[in-house]
Amino acid sequence: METPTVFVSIFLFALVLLVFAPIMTWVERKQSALMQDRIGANRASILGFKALGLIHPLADVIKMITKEDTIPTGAHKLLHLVSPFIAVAPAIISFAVIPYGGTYEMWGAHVSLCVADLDYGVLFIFAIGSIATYGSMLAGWAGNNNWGMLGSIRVSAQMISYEVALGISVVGLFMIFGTLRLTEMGLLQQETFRLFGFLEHFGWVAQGTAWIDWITIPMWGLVLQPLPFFMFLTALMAENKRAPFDTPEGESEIVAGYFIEYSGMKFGLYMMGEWIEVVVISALLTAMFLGGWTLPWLPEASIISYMTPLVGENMANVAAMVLAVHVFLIKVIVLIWFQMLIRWSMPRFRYDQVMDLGWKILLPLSLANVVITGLGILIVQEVTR
Amino acid sequence: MVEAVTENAALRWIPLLPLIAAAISGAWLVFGRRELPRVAVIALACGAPIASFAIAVVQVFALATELPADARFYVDNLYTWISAGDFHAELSFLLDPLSAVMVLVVTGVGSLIHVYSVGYMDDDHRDDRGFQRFFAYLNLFMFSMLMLVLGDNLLVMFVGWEGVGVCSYLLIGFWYLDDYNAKCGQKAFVVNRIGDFGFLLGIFLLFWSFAQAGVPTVEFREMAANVGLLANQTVELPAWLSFLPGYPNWGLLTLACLCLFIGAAGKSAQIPLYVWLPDAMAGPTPVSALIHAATMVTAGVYMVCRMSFAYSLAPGAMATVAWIGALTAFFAATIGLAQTDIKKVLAYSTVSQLGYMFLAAGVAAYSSAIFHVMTHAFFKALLFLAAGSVILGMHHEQDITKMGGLRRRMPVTWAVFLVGVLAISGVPPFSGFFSKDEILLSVNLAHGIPGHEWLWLIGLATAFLTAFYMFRLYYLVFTGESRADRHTQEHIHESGNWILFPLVVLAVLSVIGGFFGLPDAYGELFGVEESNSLHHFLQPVVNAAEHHVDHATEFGLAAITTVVGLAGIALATLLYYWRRDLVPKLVQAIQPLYALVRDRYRIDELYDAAIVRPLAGLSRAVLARIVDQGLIDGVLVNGTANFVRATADGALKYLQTGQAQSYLFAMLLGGALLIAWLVRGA
Amino acid sequence: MGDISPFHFQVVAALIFMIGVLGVLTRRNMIVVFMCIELMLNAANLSLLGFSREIGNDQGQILAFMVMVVAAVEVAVGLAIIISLVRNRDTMDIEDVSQLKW
Amino acid sequence: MRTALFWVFSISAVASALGVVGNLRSPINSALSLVVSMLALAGLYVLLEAQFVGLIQVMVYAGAIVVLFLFVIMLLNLRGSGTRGAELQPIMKAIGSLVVFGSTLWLVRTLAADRAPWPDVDAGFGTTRAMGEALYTDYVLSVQVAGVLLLAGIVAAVVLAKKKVD
Repeated sequence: METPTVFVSIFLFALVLLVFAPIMTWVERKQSALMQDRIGANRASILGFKALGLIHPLADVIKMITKEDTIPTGAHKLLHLVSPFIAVAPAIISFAVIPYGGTYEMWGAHVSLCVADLDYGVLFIFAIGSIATYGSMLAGWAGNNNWGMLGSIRVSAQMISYEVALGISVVGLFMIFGTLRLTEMGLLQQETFRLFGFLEHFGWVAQGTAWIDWITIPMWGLVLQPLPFFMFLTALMAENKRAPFDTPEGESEIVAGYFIEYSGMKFGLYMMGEWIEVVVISALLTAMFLGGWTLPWLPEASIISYMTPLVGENMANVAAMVLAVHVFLIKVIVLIWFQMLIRWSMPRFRYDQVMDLGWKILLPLSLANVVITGLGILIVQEVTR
Repeated sequence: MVEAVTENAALRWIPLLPLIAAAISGAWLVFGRRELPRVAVIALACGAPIASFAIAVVQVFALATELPADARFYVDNLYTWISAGDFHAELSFLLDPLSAVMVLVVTGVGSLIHVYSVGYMDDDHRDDRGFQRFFAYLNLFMFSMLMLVLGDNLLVMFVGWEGVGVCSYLLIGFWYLDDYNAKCGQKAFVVNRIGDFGFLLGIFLLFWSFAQAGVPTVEFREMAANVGLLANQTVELPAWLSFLPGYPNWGLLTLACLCLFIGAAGKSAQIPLYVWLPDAMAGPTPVSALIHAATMVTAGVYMVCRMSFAYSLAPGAMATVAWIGALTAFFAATIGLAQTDIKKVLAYSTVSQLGYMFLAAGVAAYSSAIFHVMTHAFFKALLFLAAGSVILGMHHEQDITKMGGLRRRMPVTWAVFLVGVLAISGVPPFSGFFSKDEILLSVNLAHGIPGHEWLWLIGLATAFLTAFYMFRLYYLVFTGESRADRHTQEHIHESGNWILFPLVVLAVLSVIGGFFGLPDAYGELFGVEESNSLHHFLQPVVNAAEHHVDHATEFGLAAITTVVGLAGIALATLLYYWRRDLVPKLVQAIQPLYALVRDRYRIDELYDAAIVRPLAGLSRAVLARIVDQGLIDGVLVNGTANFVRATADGALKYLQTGQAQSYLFAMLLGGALLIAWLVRGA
Repeated sequence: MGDISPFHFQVVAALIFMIGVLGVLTRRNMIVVFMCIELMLNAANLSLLGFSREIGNDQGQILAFMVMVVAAVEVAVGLAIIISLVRNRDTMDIEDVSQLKW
Repeated sequence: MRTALFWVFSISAVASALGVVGNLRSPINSALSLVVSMLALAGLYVLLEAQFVGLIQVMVYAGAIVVLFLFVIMLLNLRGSGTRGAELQPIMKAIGSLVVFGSTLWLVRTLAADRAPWPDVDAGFGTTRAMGEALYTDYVLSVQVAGVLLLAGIVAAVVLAKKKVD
C-alpha cells in the first residue's frame, strides 16, 4: 500500500472513531434514560436548541477541561500523570488492524480500508489489549489511596483472568478460517455454504436438485461458531471493566476504584477509553463474526462487476467502498446498542462471581469448543474428501 | 533354500486368547476385592483354550488341505522384537506339521483338562480365591506352552520355555501353605534352571556360530537352510576335558546339540535331571496331567525334533540322546515297580515314557517320537485324570495299599483307567501299541547308533516292566477287597460329570489314537494306502531316517513286543490278582534290592550329599559371610556411605551457606570458567 | 554509526544478561531478584532469536517460545512461593531465608 | 529505518534493564522498568523477523508476567524496602560479577569474528503460520510437555499460595 493511501485510510478511520467516541456519551445517557423510563440528557442547550441532548457531549468536554486537576500528596507524580494515557492509547492503537472495508482500485491507486493489515492481526489486538491493564493498575497505585489500591488489585486479577478465556474462546474460529489476518477473515465470510448440501453428498436426494442450491447460509463466524461469539463478547466486556463487570470501580464498595484520585480531563480520559473500547469491541466482533464490511449473499466483487458498465470502474469502486463502510458501521452500531442493553440491564457481579465466570465457565467451555471444533473440521474434511 | 511361506494372521490368536483370559482373571485377583463369579471364571478359563483349539483345528485343516506337502508353513509375524545390526529376531509364530500336531495336542488335551479341573477344584477351599488363581495360572501355562510350540525362532521358543517353567513352579506349589509343596516347586524350578542354562548356552553357541558363518539368525527355517555351513566345523576342547571321547576336536554342532539336550533333559526329566518330576506330583492332579504328563515335559522332545536338522549332522549327540533316553526309560520303570503312591507310580511311568520318546528321537525316528508324544498325551492324561477321580473318591488318599475294590464303586473311572492301562502296556489295538511298536522297530533298524541291539533290548525290557507295574497299580486299586478305613469306605463315590466327560473323551482317544499313525504295513492289510498319515504329514519338516523293511520283519518285531507286554501283564495278574500271598515272600527274599528300589535308588540323597550340601556350605561360609556381608555390605555399601558422611560432615557442609546468592555466584564463576576454557584458543 | 549486523543483537543480549546477573547477585529484595532472572531469560531469548535469524533457521524461535512458556510457569510458582514466604516469615529479604544449610 | 529502530530499542532495553537493577526505592519502579525493557525487547524480536515471538513476548511478559509481579507487590503492599545500604550485597559479589561481565564481553568479541551480515530468509520466516506448522508437527511433543508443565504450574501455584503452611 502506497503512502498516500495510508493517509486516506487513517483519515477515514479517525473520522469513524472520533465521531463515535463523543457520541457514545450521548448514546449512553439516552439508552439508560430509555430503559429507566425517564427523559434524559435534555438540559444543555445553545440558545434554546437542545437537539435531543446532542449538545451534552460538548458541555462535558468544556467542563472536564476547565476543572481543577488534583494530585494527591504522596502520589507517584509521573505515574499518576501517564496512567490515563496508557489506558486510552491501546484502545486507539488496536483499531489499526481492524478493516472497515476491502481493497479498492481507483484511478490507479490501491486503497485499503485497513490501516495496518497485519499477518497476526487478532493477536496484535490481544497483545495491545494486555498492555491496557497497566493504565488501570498503575492509576490505583499511583494515587496513594487504599481504595485505589484495592481497585488495582481487582483490575489486574480480572484482566489476567479474562485474557485466558479471551484468547482461547476464538481459537475455534482461527482453526476454521486458518488465518489471523482480519481482512482475510472478512473475505472468507463472504462465502456461503449450502445448508442441505449434505443430503446431496450422501446421495439422499438426487444430484443437482435445485432447492438445495437455493438455500445457502453465509459463512459468518456467528453461524460457524455461535457459542464463542457470546463467550468472546463476554470476555471482551470483562476486559473493558464496564457493568456488569465493573467490580474494579465498584462505587458502592470501593468508592470509585482505581481512578478514585482523578479529576478533570484525566478522569475524562478513562471514560473516553472505555467508550472507545466499546467501539473497538463492536468493530472486532463485526470483523470476526458478523462478516465485517461485507453483505451476506452479495460478494463485493459481484457488486463492482455489476456496476462497472453503468458508472465506470473507478466510480464502481468508490460506490462499493462507500457501501462497505456503511455496512460496517451499521453492524458496529447494532453491536454497540447490544452492549448498552447489557450494561443497563444487568446488576454488577460480585467479585467471586466474576472470577468463577472466567475460570470455571468460560475457560472450560472455550477448551471444549476447541476440541469440538477440531472434531468437526476433521469430520467435514473426511466427508468432503 | 528357505521354503515359501504363507502369512496367516489367525495364528496369533491361538496363544493370545489364553493370555487374555489369564490377564483378566489375574488382574482381577490383584485389583479386585473378591473372586469373580464362578460362572465367569469357568467361562473365561475354559472358553479361551477351547476357542484356541477351535482356531487351531481350522488352521491345521487349512494347512493340510490348502498347501502343497513340501511348503506347509503358516507364519504370523507380529513385530520385530530385537533389531541389532544385521541381527533381527521377529516375534512371529510358525505353524508347520510339527507344531500343528503339538498345537492340537496342547490345546485339545489342555481344553479337556480345563473342563476336568472345574470339577476337581470345585470343592477346594484350602485358600481364599484359589479357584480363580488356579485357572489364571493354568491359562498362563497354556499361553506359554503355545508360545513354545508356535515360536518361529529359538528366542520366542525360549520365552515359552521359561514361561512354562514358571507356571509349573507356580502350580506345583499351588497349595503353598503346606511347606512341602512349596519346596517341591522350588526343586522343580532349580533343576529346570540347570537345564535351561544348558539350553541358553546351546542357543548362544548356535547363534554365535551362525553369525560367524555370515548368517546371524536364530530362526528355525533359516538355520535349517544354512546348517550345512556348520557341518564340518569343530571346536577345540580344553585340556581338562581330555577324558572325553573324541578329544581334542569336537564337532561344533555336536557341542551345540548336547547343550540343547541338557535343556531338554531338564524340561523332560531325563537322567540326570529327572529328580524333580516325581516331586512335582505335589501339585493338584489336573496340573500333573496337563503339565507333568501331557504337554510341558514333552517340550524337550519337541525341541529335539524341531532342531532335527542340527541333530542329524551330529551323530555323537544323537547317540547320547538315544542312550540317555533308553537308560532313563529302564531306570524309571524299575523305580515304578515299588512305589505305593498312585501319582508317584504314574510320574515314574511318565519319566520312563519320555525316555522312550528320546530313544526314538535319538535314532532319528522323529515322527515316531512325536507320535508317541501324542498317544502318550492321550493315555497318560487319561490315567492321571482317572487317578485324580480316584483320589477325590477316596478323600485325598493317594496310597494304593489303602485302596482296592473300587471297580464297583466307581464304574466309569474303572473302565477308563483300564483303557489307559491297556494303552500304555502296548496291547493292540490301543494307541500305545502302535507308537511303542514303531519306536522299537526304528531302534532295531538304527544301524548307525553304536549298540543299537542293546538299546532295543532295553526298550523291550522296559515294555515288560511297564506292563507289569501298570497292571500292579490297576489290580491294587480296583480289584480285591477294600483296605481303606471304615469312614472312608462309606463315602467312596463316583465323580461328577465335569470330571467324567473329559475322561470318556480321552478314553476314546486312547483307543483310536493309534490309527492316526497306523504303520503302512498294517494299512496294507486293510487295503489302505499310506495309512501312516502322521508320518507322511511330518516327514517334510523333520529329517527322519527312512527305512524300508519287509512286512515279515515288521510283524515279527510287533509280535515280540506284544508278547513281552502280555508277559508283563500275566506276571502282574499272577502276583497281584491270583496269588497276592506271594508278594510279601518275594519282597522278603530280595529285601535289600527292594528297599533300594523303593527309595528310588537314593538318588535324591546322593544329590543332596554331593551337590546341594557342599554348595550351600560354600555359599554360607564364603559368599554370604565374606563376600556379601564383608565385601559388599561392609566395604561397598557402608564404606561408601561412611566415607561420604565423613567428608561431608568434616568439610563439605561448610560450603552450604543457605544463601541463594552465594550459590549463584559460584555457579556463575563456574560458567565463566567453562566459557573461558571453551574459547581458550580463539 | 553504520549499518547494523546480527552481531549487534548479541552484544545487546550479553549486556542485558550481565545486568540481570548483577541484579541477582546484588539485590536483596526477592521480587527484584526474580525480575532480574526474567531479564536474564529474555537476554537468552534475544540471543537465540539473533542466531536464528543469522542462520535462517526457525528452531531458535521455537526454543525461545518454549522458554517463554517455562518462564510463565516459573513466575507463577515463584510468586506463589514468595507470597507464602512473606505470609509465614514476614520478610522479603533473600538473606533472611537461609535455613537450608548445615 | 532498521538501524534507527535498533538503536532506539536496544538503548531503551539496556537502559530500562539498568533501571530494574538500579532502582533501589521501590520494587514497583523496578517492575515498570521491566515492562519497558520487555517491550523494547519485543521490538528487537520483530526486527529479527520473529514477529510471532515478539507478539507473544508482549502478551506473556508485558501483559501477564509483569502484571503478576505488580499484583503480588500490591497484594503484599510493599512500598520500598528501607535504606540503600540494606539493599546492596557486599562489594565482593559486585566485583565478581564484573569479572564475569568482562569475560562475557570478551566472549562476544571472540564470537564477533566471521559474522555474515544479513542472510535472506523466505517470506514465511517467523510468521504465525510457520511457527504453528513447526510447533504442531516437528515439535508437537514439546507442546504437549509444555501443556503438562503449565498444568503442574497452575496446581503448584494454587496450592502454594492458598493457605498458611506450618
